[in-house]
Amino acid sequence: MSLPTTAELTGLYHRMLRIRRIEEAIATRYAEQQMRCPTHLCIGEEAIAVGICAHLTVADKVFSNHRGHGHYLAKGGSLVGLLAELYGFAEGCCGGRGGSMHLSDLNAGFVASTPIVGGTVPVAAGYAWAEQIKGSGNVVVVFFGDGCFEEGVVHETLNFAALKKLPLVMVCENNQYSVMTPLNERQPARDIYPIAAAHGLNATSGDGNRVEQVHALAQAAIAAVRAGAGPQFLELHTHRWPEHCGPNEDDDLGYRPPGELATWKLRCPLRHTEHMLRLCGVTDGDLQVMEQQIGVEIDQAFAIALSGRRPDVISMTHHIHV
Amino acid sequence: MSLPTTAELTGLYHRMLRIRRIEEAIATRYAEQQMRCPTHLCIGEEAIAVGICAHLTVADKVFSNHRGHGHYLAKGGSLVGLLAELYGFAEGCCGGRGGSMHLSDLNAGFVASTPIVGGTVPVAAGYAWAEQIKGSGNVVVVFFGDGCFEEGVVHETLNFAALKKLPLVMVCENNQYSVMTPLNERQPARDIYPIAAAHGLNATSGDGNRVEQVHALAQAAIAAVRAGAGPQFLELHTHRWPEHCGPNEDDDLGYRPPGELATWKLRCPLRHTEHMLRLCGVTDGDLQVMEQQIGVEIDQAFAIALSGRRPDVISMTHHIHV
Amino acid sequence: MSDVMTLSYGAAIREALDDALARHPDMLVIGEGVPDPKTIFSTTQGLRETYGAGRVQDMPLAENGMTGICIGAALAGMRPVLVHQRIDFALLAMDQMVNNAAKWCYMFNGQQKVPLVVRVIIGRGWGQGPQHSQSLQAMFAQVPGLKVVMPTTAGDAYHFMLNAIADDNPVLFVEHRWLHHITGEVDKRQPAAGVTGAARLRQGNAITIAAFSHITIEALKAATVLAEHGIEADVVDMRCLTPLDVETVANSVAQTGHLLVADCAPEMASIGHLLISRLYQRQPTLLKQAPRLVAYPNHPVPTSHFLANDYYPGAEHLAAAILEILDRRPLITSVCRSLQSTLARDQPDRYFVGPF
Amino acid sequence: MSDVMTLSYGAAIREALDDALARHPDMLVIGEGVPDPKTIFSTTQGLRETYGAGRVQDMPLAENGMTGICIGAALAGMRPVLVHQRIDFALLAMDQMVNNAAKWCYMFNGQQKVPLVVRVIIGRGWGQGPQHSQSLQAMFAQVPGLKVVMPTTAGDAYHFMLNAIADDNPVLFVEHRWLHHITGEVDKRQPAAGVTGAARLRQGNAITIAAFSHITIEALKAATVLAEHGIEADVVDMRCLTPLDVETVANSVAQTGHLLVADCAPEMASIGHLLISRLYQRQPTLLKQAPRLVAYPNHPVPTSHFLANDYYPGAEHLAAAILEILDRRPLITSVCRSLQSTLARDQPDRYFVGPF
Ligand SMILES: Cc1ncc(C[n+]2csc(CCOP(=O)(O)OP(=O)(O)O)c2C)c(N)n1
Ligand SMILES: Cc1ncc(C[n+]2csc(CCOP(=O)(O)OP(=O)(O)O)c2C)c(N)n1
Ligand SMILES: [Mg+2]
Ligand SMILES: [Mg+2]
Repeated sequence: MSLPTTAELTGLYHRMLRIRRIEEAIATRYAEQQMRCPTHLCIGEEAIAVGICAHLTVADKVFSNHRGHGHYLAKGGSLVGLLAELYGFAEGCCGGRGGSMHLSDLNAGFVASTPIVGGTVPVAAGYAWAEQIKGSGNVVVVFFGDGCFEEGVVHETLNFAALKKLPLVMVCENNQYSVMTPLNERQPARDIYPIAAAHGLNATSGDGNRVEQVHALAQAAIAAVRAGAGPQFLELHTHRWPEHCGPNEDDDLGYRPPGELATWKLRCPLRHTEHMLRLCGVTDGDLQVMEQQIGVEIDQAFAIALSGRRPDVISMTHHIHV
Repeated sequence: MSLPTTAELTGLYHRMLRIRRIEEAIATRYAEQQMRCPTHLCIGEEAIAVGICAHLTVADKVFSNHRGHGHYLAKGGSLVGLLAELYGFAEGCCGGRGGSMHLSDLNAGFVASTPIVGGTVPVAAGYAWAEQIKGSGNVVVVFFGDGCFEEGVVHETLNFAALKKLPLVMVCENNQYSVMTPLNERQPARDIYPIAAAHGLNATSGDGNRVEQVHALAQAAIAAVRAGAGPQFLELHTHRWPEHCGPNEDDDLGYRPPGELATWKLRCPLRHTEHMLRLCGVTDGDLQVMEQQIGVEIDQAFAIALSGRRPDVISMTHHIHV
Repeated sequence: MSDVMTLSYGAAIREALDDALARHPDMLVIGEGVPDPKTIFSTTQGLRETYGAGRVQDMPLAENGMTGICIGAALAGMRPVLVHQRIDFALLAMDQMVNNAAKWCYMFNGQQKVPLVVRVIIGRGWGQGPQHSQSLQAMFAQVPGLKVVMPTTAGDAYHFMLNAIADDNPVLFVEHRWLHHITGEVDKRQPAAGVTGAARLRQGNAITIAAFSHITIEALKAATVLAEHGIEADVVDMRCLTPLDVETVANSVAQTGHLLVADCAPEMASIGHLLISRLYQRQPTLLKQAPRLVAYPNHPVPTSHFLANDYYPGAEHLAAAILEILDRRPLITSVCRSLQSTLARDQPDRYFVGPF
Repeated sequence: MSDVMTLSYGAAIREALDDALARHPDMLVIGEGVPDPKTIFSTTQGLRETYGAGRVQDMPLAENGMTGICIGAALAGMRPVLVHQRIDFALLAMDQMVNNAAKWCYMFNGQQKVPLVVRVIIGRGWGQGPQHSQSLQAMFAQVPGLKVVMPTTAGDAYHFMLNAIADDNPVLFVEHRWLHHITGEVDKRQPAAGVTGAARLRQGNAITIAAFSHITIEALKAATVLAEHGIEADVVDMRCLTPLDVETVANSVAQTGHLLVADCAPEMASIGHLLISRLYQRQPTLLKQAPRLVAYPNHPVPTSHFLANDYYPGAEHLAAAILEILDRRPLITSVCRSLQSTLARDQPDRYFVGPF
């Protein structure tokens, strides 16, 4: 595994920090009851989206699920488009029709996220199939969770992807929970990626909280796809910090064993990377500049988003068909 | 692997021969256009049903699919009930409502076959789950094909079976075809059973045309289930001789590579077993007696079935609900 | 606990599950989140504690497989109650619901039975959006062999649930999320036999309102205000989709001569058409005016609350339709004004603050 | 080849696929058996040879996944035509059809489109039985965003297929297996614009028959014999389920004053109710008598041909219903006698000898 350079690592850190601060800002402002939609934050899981998308061009495509903010932002989706979408304004990336759970920014190659679990997985494979038929050379990445892996359609997709040697990277974000249900109530004690391997995909697993590791695994996987080696599967271990859906913490509910969340917080992807960066000579000052830049960007983005326009009621009937 | 005794082998041979002759008789009489339903014969694949069911008690349960005659008969389903069902008579095992593709004989522990591919697989698992909850000690077996393995619901079932350590044996009859489509147009080049193994089932494969091998694999698998070792998966290689659906040969259609069927016919499960029996001292005379007994049974069964009663038209509206 | 109590609809379901678990040793409750701290909007609260993890279970995310598994368990003598937090997720299980559950008894000539209950919840509000707020009940109601019930009141929720669990046939139990918090009287002594068909919730001679699920609440509000103007509506809560109780509506219409059907579904997906069509075929001269169906528009629900607010018809729309049918248009403005809700229209009640 | 030809319905579909493959370089045809020797009842015959294995493909048995995959390909600019040999199998794909295909354009605010055609075939006869002969078209027709077409004639099969493929929206193309062998004129010069809504196949002033798919053939037979008795029926082939052409039926009924709706589906699953209900809401006084819906009974189709024969209404049932509506009961016996088919009722045509 090749390690990222300091410059690369700084870039990765910046993107993770940006996602973290955006999610935190959303959480803070959610209480104002202006973002009136179910919102699944990815705080604690930023390294995966960032580490993977670092290797993608704008022409490569990403698909995601209900927990899509990080994927959307890491792929370069418009921040104002995201926030306006959460507020339900016409300027939202889906005109307000989708909210947090349906995002799209075609300019950035982020095709779609949708909240029916498993729903985008075969769609991503079909998109990859078309890219293959057209010989575009583009790679398609689909992000999904450990819960999602239980859906039959994911396995149908594994078979088709292997059959056609699709230019597809399937990224399973294993955060051990499906809503509040732990893995051991849903799956037997075994890893996920060997199932993909048994289907014929090139499959491996890694620590989803170490961005340099995700970055290296993704580099290999995406290079393999570009070299025509067919579909790749990454199982990346991580943990969600906030509640499943909504802006709050929920450790008081007791569905996570005592100490579990705290342990994962110690393994914070940002803190870990910050530590590495400091070893590489990055200073407090550098990090403060970064924080500040991001803070300004976010404040501005909220300001623009909040000045959005309510969609006309009549527009509700548009686009049922093309 | 422990080999069956001569007496056991003779019994296995007898049951395979009986299924073969019944299927042939159905094929012959199908042309009379009295059995007016889609009929999927299992000629060439008899060893699997017989080798597995040899280890089951009446209290153990079997589920099957569109190609269910062999499973039904091997589990002890009523022959007259089967034939009357094919003719659409009231005495049919489902009162004529199901025809060849829906069979049931609860007295024999053959719960159901249905023709939506994959349809009975989770149902069998659910049945096994109930047996487990009730602590009955019964084993549930479900037969399905290589094509069926492509359906997502089978993989959902693998996960649940492994999670709950169900008393379930999943038997994949890999005859390399789904209707006329060969495996390589549907699945990548890899075995099927390792996927089940990756899910956490005890999985293995074997020659489905050698009844002694099926018998031995089944013995181990079913003993393991009875010992509480959880679900077992067997991928058994075999080949269908007649057309997918209907009474005829169809090698002229050219969807099988030239010589493929002929090679598989050389590996006929009956011929192979006959050879072994002869080595054990079974004589021409013994085999002729067997043939004759079976012939008489079949002729009688057809005669009884054909004297069946047309179901009353009004009965069509019955049993929509219990 | 007394036999008569005031409970929310959600609590009435919980009570029914509790009583049924006590009554039927073979009953199971299973679904994503059933035993989690949120307990399906509190409808399964405490059940795991009382009846154990063996009978009250979570499950993998595999709607079709789990439906098949519950069918198998039902065939083997269990009584599973399978829960989907949204009816949208039941689309993944259409194969097992329609090909197997609905037909098993028929296909096997009455020799086998599937005592399965599937609970599904229609989502609404707080940006549930296109994939989490569909009203698919009519899709299931057109399947021979499936029973579909959709009670509106807490009392009915209790008794219909008990009946569904005791039923040896597959029953789809449709809940509207916005009913969960509404309270009503639950009288446990009510005989089970009485819980079928439609129910007249209010008597009147001016017009019949045949309403389905949550919009029945809106119909009652409209009827109350219309009554202040001397217009007495006969409000029929349809409650069961299969069999659909055309008889009760026909009897009511015979008195009123006018019909408004109100449904919680897009117009093109409304079972109201079945009701209207069967009535028309039965007796084309009963009505003095054309019947009206008030339902949702024929497109998905957009997430933005600025739009979704106008997606759902409320009491004021029903009242306006009634005043049009009765040719009392001048009243529309004042009646609708008094019916307008001050509550944000994407929140079911004043205590609701998201995110669900 | 000439622009006007006589083709069977199945051959017309093949011809349309052929012409469309030539016209649209991004079109794909995919389905179980598409390139096998039986070529989906000959409807895909020769296509692989002409257009190559890349564009005419078989597929794994994975209806939901393959639907999602075709949606993805469509989003990326392909035009997939996905084929299911039975509409029953499409139940496995309900999730992708309803949650994704139907809503994608709407959910993403018109920024993306899904030019997907899904062909499904309604099975009948020769013991297809409960799981292979369902009539589920109304289930799909109630989904906003899905277009559902169900042409009856060979000419329409050709043009509707071309239109469906050219359409940038998802279209469900419903074929009835018993139409495949029926021949008709295919005129390729017909303008594409004309191929929408319902079509009047026969003019008459005594009664309107609004018929769906294969039962339109039976309606025409009934109309022919009734004409011998001076009863001229106006036969409307409904052809499209969404949008449903109520206008054409209303115009016809305005002339005839009587309505028989005939559908290939169980009564409780018939889109005929939508038609009748919308007509009633629109104009309650058009009809002189109650309308009638002739459809299948509300249970699965049993396999036994002794039973299935009586499951399906034919021309004689339609004629009898018409004579009842028109109060000409004395004619029923003789009309029905002349309509009775000598063909076994589980065989679509005389050349059919099973097993499909
Ligand atoms: C088909 C379907 N079933 C259930 C749900 C409800 N649901 C939404 S998110 C979720 C958990 C998914 O878990 P996972 O895939 O691990 O993703 P995570 O939330 O952990 O990131 C569930 C069950 C759904 N949206 N779709
Ligand atoms: C869900 C579904 N899709 C398609 C079919 C049509 N079909 C019937 S049998 C069959 C082939 C199944 O192949 P396999 O599982 O290998 O069993 P085999 O016939 O080879 O024994 C197909 C595709 C079906 N019955 N159900
Ligand atoms: Mg998870
Ligand atoms: Mg096979």
